[in-house]
Amino acid sequence: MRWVTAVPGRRGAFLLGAAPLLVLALGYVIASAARHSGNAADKILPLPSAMVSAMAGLVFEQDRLSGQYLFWADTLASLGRLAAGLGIATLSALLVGLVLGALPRVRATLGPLVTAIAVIPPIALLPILFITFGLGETAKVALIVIGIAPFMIRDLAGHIAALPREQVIKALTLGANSWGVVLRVALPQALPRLFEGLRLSLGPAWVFLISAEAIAADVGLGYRIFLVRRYLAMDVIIPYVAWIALLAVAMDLALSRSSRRLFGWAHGAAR
Amino acid sequence: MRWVTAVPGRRGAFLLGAAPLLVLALGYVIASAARHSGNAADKILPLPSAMVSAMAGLVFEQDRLSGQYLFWADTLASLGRLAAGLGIATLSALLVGLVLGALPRVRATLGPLVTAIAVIPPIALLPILFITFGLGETAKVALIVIGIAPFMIRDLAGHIAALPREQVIKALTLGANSWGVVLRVALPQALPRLFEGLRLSLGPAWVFLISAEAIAADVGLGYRIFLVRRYLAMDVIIPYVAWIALLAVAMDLALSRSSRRLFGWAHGAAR
Amino acid sequence: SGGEDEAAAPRTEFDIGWSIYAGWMPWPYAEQAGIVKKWGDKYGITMRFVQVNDYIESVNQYTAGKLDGVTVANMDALTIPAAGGKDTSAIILGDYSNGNDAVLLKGSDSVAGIKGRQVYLAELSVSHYLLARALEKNALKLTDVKTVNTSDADIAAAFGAPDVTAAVAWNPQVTTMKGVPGAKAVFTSADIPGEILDLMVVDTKVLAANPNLGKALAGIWFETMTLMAKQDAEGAAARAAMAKLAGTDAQAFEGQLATTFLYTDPKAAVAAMASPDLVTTMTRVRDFSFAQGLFGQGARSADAVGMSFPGGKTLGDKAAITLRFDPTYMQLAADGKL
Amino acid sequence: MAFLALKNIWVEYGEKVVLERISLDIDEGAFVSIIGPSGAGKSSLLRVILGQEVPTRGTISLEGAALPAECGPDRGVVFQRYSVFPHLTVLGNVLLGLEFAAAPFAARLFGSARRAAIAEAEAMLESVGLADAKDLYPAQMSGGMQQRLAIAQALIKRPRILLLDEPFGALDPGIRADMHGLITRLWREHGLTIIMVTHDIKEAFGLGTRVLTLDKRRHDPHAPHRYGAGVVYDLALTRKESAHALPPIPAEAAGITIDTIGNN
Amino acid sequence: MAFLALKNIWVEYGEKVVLERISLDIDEGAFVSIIGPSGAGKSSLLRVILGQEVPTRGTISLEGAALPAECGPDRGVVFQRYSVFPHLTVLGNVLLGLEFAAAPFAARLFGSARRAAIAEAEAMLESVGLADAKDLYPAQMSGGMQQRLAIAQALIKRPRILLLDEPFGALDPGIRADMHGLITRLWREHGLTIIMVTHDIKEAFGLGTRVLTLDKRRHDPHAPHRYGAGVVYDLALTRKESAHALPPIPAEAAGITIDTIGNN
Ligand SMILES: Nc1ncnc2c1ncn2[C@@H]1O[C@H](COP(=O)(O)OP(=O)(O)OP(=O)(O)O)[C@@H](O)[C@H]1O
Ligand SMILES: Nc1ncnc2c1ncn2[C@@H]1O[C@H](COP(=O)(O)OP(=O)(O)OP(=O)(O)O)[C@@H](O)[C@H]1O
Ligand SMILES: [Mg+2]
Ligand SMILES: [Mg+2]
Repeated sequence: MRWVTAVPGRRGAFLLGAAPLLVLALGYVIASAARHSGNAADKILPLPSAMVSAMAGLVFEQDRLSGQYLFWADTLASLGRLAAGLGIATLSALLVGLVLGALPRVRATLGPLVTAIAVIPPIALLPILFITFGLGETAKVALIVIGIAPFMIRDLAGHIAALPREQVIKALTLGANSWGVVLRVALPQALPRLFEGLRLSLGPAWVFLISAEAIAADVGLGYRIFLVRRYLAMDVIIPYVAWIALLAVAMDLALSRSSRRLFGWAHGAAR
Repeated sequence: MRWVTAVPGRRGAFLLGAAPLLVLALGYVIASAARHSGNAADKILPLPSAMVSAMAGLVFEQDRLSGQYLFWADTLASLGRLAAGLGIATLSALLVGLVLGALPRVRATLGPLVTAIAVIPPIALLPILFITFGLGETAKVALIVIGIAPFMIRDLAGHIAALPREQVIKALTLGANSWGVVLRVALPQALPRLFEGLRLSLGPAWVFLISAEAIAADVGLGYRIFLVRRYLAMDVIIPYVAWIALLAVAMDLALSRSSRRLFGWAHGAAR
Repeated sequence: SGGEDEAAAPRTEFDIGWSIYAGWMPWPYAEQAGIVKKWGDKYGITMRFVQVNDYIESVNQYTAGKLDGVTVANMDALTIPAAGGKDTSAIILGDYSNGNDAVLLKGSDSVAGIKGRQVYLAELSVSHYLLARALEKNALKLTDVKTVNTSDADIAAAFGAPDVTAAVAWNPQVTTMKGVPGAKAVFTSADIPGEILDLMVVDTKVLAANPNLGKALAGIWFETMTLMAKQDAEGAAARAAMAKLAGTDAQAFEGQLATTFLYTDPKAAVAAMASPDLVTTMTRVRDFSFAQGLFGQGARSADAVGMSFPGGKTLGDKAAITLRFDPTYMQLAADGKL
Repeated sequence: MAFLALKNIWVEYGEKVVLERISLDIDEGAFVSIIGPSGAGKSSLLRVILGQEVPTRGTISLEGAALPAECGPDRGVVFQRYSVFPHLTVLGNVLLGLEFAAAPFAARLFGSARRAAIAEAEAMLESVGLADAKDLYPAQMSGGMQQRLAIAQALIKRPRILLLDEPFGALDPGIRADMHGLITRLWREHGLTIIMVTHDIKEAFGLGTRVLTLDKRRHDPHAPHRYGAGVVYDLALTRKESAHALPPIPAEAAGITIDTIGNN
Repeated sequence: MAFLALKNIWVEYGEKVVLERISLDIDEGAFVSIIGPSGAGKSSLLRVILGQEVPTRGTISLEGAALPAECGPDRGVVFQRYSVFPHLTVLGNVLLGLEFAAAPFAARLFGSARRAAIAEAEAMLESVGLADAKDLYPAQMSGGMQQRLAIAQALIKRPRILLLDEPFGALDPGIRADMHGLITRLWREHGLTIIMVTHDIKEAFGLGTRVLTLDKRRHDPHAPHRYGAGVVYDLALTRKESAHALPPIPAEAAGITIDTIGNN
């Protein structure tokens, strides 16, 4: 079969996809061993054994002071913030992106504003952000929302604006008013793209979550990473990062599966 | 005219788009004046006059130590890094995204890896980046590339993979091999999307640039912002952020104009 | 965002910011161990200790009025809130850095070797001050080196990179950085004892309206000091808990404490604050800060910011005193009147 | 006063003149067939009447009042590249028009109103031969099935003016004859005004009460874009009693278009 | 041994059986017309022969060897929803096939090779009546013009097997007759094997050397998806001397499809 048409089966795809990840892991182990043969106390690329022992305490042992399993407490806290941030961002992307995409006048009015907000690096305005939202959970969620919502809005608006003009015309001849077009034509076709935009935003969302937790927090995956960074404790940081990657890839997969299930029409059936 | 079909003219669009930005500026001035009537020495929301005088020194006066006009030196340094980062990211997005999108087998192999890289927050792995790229210009450019390239790759690959299958079939019947399909069918249709992806990446690119300059730098817009943050000099930070926004919006506009000019066919002619 | 009226009014709830540093770990420990609650109950107030990972951000938030008090070094108290017009009272002198801050070089064991190098440090912070003092003491000038601004959270990792050969930092990072092959601390705060002070500062207006806050903080601090100074199992347990809060182990934390001169005795702390040495130190600090432009664009001289010291001494603009070294509450502790 | 009146309509795309000096009066209840060579501007004319495009020059009026340049339920359409909503099933596509009409705010029907609408939609699907396919999405249907769906979608609204752009192009003769019957019946029963573009001359004469031929009146081989098409023949036919009994094609009419081969 | 042999082909989409038990032997140089009701599976059959889809069951062989389930330049196609490359001009679309053939690596031609290819492409555009439109992009063309472009694109390659799915559906009678002439000429000159789906019975009999009718052999009204379509009529015609002189349509053939109205 040709390269452009050969689609590997389920098992083949799994094996192919796993290969580079395994190669990467192997490469790490070799690099780490090499560094350790030079300097046995190297902290930058810890050996897998060191990571296991460092993580064991966080995963399986209750913290004496707080009585929590730190790793799980961190995970829960971060996931909670992430869910809130992604939820709000998605909702606002849907609302704003939809009208922006479907109504040219609104696009003309708010488009430049959204672009400006999208390109302003929120981390440059952290002081204002924390002053506005306080040092609590709100600020962390707000940073995620401000970080990813403008992107999601623009992506969705672009998709809606690119829908064939014939569809709008057709809906109008079927008796729709502008609201009807938004509700029954633009909205349903926006949803699969929203899932796509959400998938693309997962990476930035984690970046902003980690940044927010680095500034002010007392629990969370990002907090722990920044806490132990002072000691260059890569034996904790690398497993934490791998865990983040695993969580994110799982979310990505879940999103892509749900989209296929919910919006089969958008994923070109067997044809 | 109906909301879904009424397209404002050029001048109308300009006026509509400027309105919310002006409202925002006005809102700021009012909030600032209110804070200053309470505390004349307020640093959080400086008055426009304070910003002007703070910036005058940076823009028009040579720095005593370095003999540079700091504002312009910062701008040049940052734009240089940004250009390098965006350039490399765009190129790699084109190369990798193209084969990923066009060749299902490659997609199966590298897709999971790219997803994993896309969701790993690079700022969590700074120590490894430091030993790989040092702390000089390379590291800053690398952070931008690592930050945005995976997103651009995924976006482009998704777009290419969604091209009608009939086009690939048609090209094959016209005698193309897989390489020909990539070169003559996928590539030209990838370019407008690449411009789109680049536009969407401008925001994240600035975020990573600012982060990189916050980590270790001696010149640059992000450097200055993080330096003066130490004494909450919002009278410098706010103009700097506004300047960043202006530069980014100008880039966005330039990209969208060039795309329309270069790829007229992709922007639906008058129909 | 406590406006002026709110700041001046009596209240019962207060937010105090802290960040990770050897000399400040007693505060979160006291909260965890119930000492904060105990003193709060005694004076009928509630104090929340808010951790801010990023030190500068904690001071910014205090300046912006989001926090009523914050842990801060003397120089930053002067250049951030005080220079920003926020009337601030330093009510607890916790310690001075006695080796916690250091200039580190790779492949050289004297300050002279720093000449011409790129020095990575958090610019305009106490590290910058330490560097200036180290150069001064070795007949060098700031222009003999090139400084590269590096965030305090990243500096340990940055020093691991081969192309970084000179850095200035504070603990706990310094301990980590000394472990880098070939690295040596060529100058530390132990060479300039008493110049880098770690304080608890609060908003003067809030304090005036709520003197109980000052009393409670002094009570908490010295009770915790007494506990952690004990050379028995109880003291060791307290120190181990602080180590854990700082994200490190007991042994490393003890090492950091060894380079921290803690004022465990309130009388000694009061004496240090009243000593003329403090005026000398602060004069040096403000001259350095002014020379670096830390008082902002508007400042015309080093006198732009006013400071007051125990016994009515002042420095700078008497009409605009915004940093007050106020030993009242430490004195109450010394007198056992809390 | 004519029902629908076009006055001196010009359509240009940039330099290129597509239609020039089109003036037409169309009576209420007319069935106008439009024929003409490929690329003459038939679809462009329909788009202008539909309100999708604004003519470069000229005015259109409906019952004496200027026709608003926007689409509404008074004008229904079947596009040449029959497009239906990809996110709705066959039934959903046909229901949509009923839902917009009955529920301007929710754009959805519930309970008995919904059941009634479904019954109506299913009857319509039955008559276009898609009863068995009502749960399919457009991507799962053949070309002809999608075209029939587009017809059903437009017909269920019974618009006053119905614009059809080669509506039966992808249908086999059997189903096509069925469609002819359906459209003639609705046209009669509801007094619709229909404007239909077709390439089938038999169909044009069989269904229409009037046949228009669009073509270039002048042609400059060195500047083919300088002249647009106009109405070159305008034939009124006597109203037929039965649309099924097709009359023989007038020889000259068939000739008209054959003359214009390669004229574009 | 037949040139192209289909053995017991089945095509199913999930539960739905579309084609069942299709066995066919097609001779080299044949011109096979396929007719049948909308939705019968004509396009599906073409897709299977093209190699775009793999049949659920059955095998296809070309000159005795199993036909690889992948598309190549031996088989050309004009899709029902005529699609051309939106990013290429008319000329670029037609040139593409020549460029792929002559420059496997660069997929572009330069210098005199390019000039020769352009001349060839322009001649082909001339014969489909698009000479004036060679610099337009597909989005700027009418439906019929796009269809002619798709035909030109496929014909310039002169593939051994040419699959046409309602290739003339959007063309007016004049241009359509021109196209008939063009395709017949190329078929004769290059000995192509052509399989064409059409709804125009006159066209099917006029052009083809063999006419196939696809339809369901059995129909269960309660489970319409259980039975697929098969070849119900397979008529070999005597080779005609001139494709332009169309023979009268056999009455029974016209009847075949009319019988199947609403059969889907
Ligand atoms: N992805 C799919 N899922 C389910 N059914 C499908 C799918 N694709 C095609 N079909 C069905 O296959 C049948 C045959 O479709 P095909 O396009 O081959 O018909 P056709 O004979 O070409 O019809 P037409 O003359 O209308 O073009 C149709 O009934 C259609 O509903
Ligand atoms: N955006 C555009 N730019 C330039 N020319 C255009 C554009 N849109 C349409 N045209 C031209 O307008 C002319 C008329 O197009 P139209 O679609 O109305 O033709 P038609 O009569 O419907 O033809 P067909 O029978 O092939 O559908 C064509 O020659 C086409 O090239
Ligand atoms: Mg048309
Ligand atoms: Mg078909």
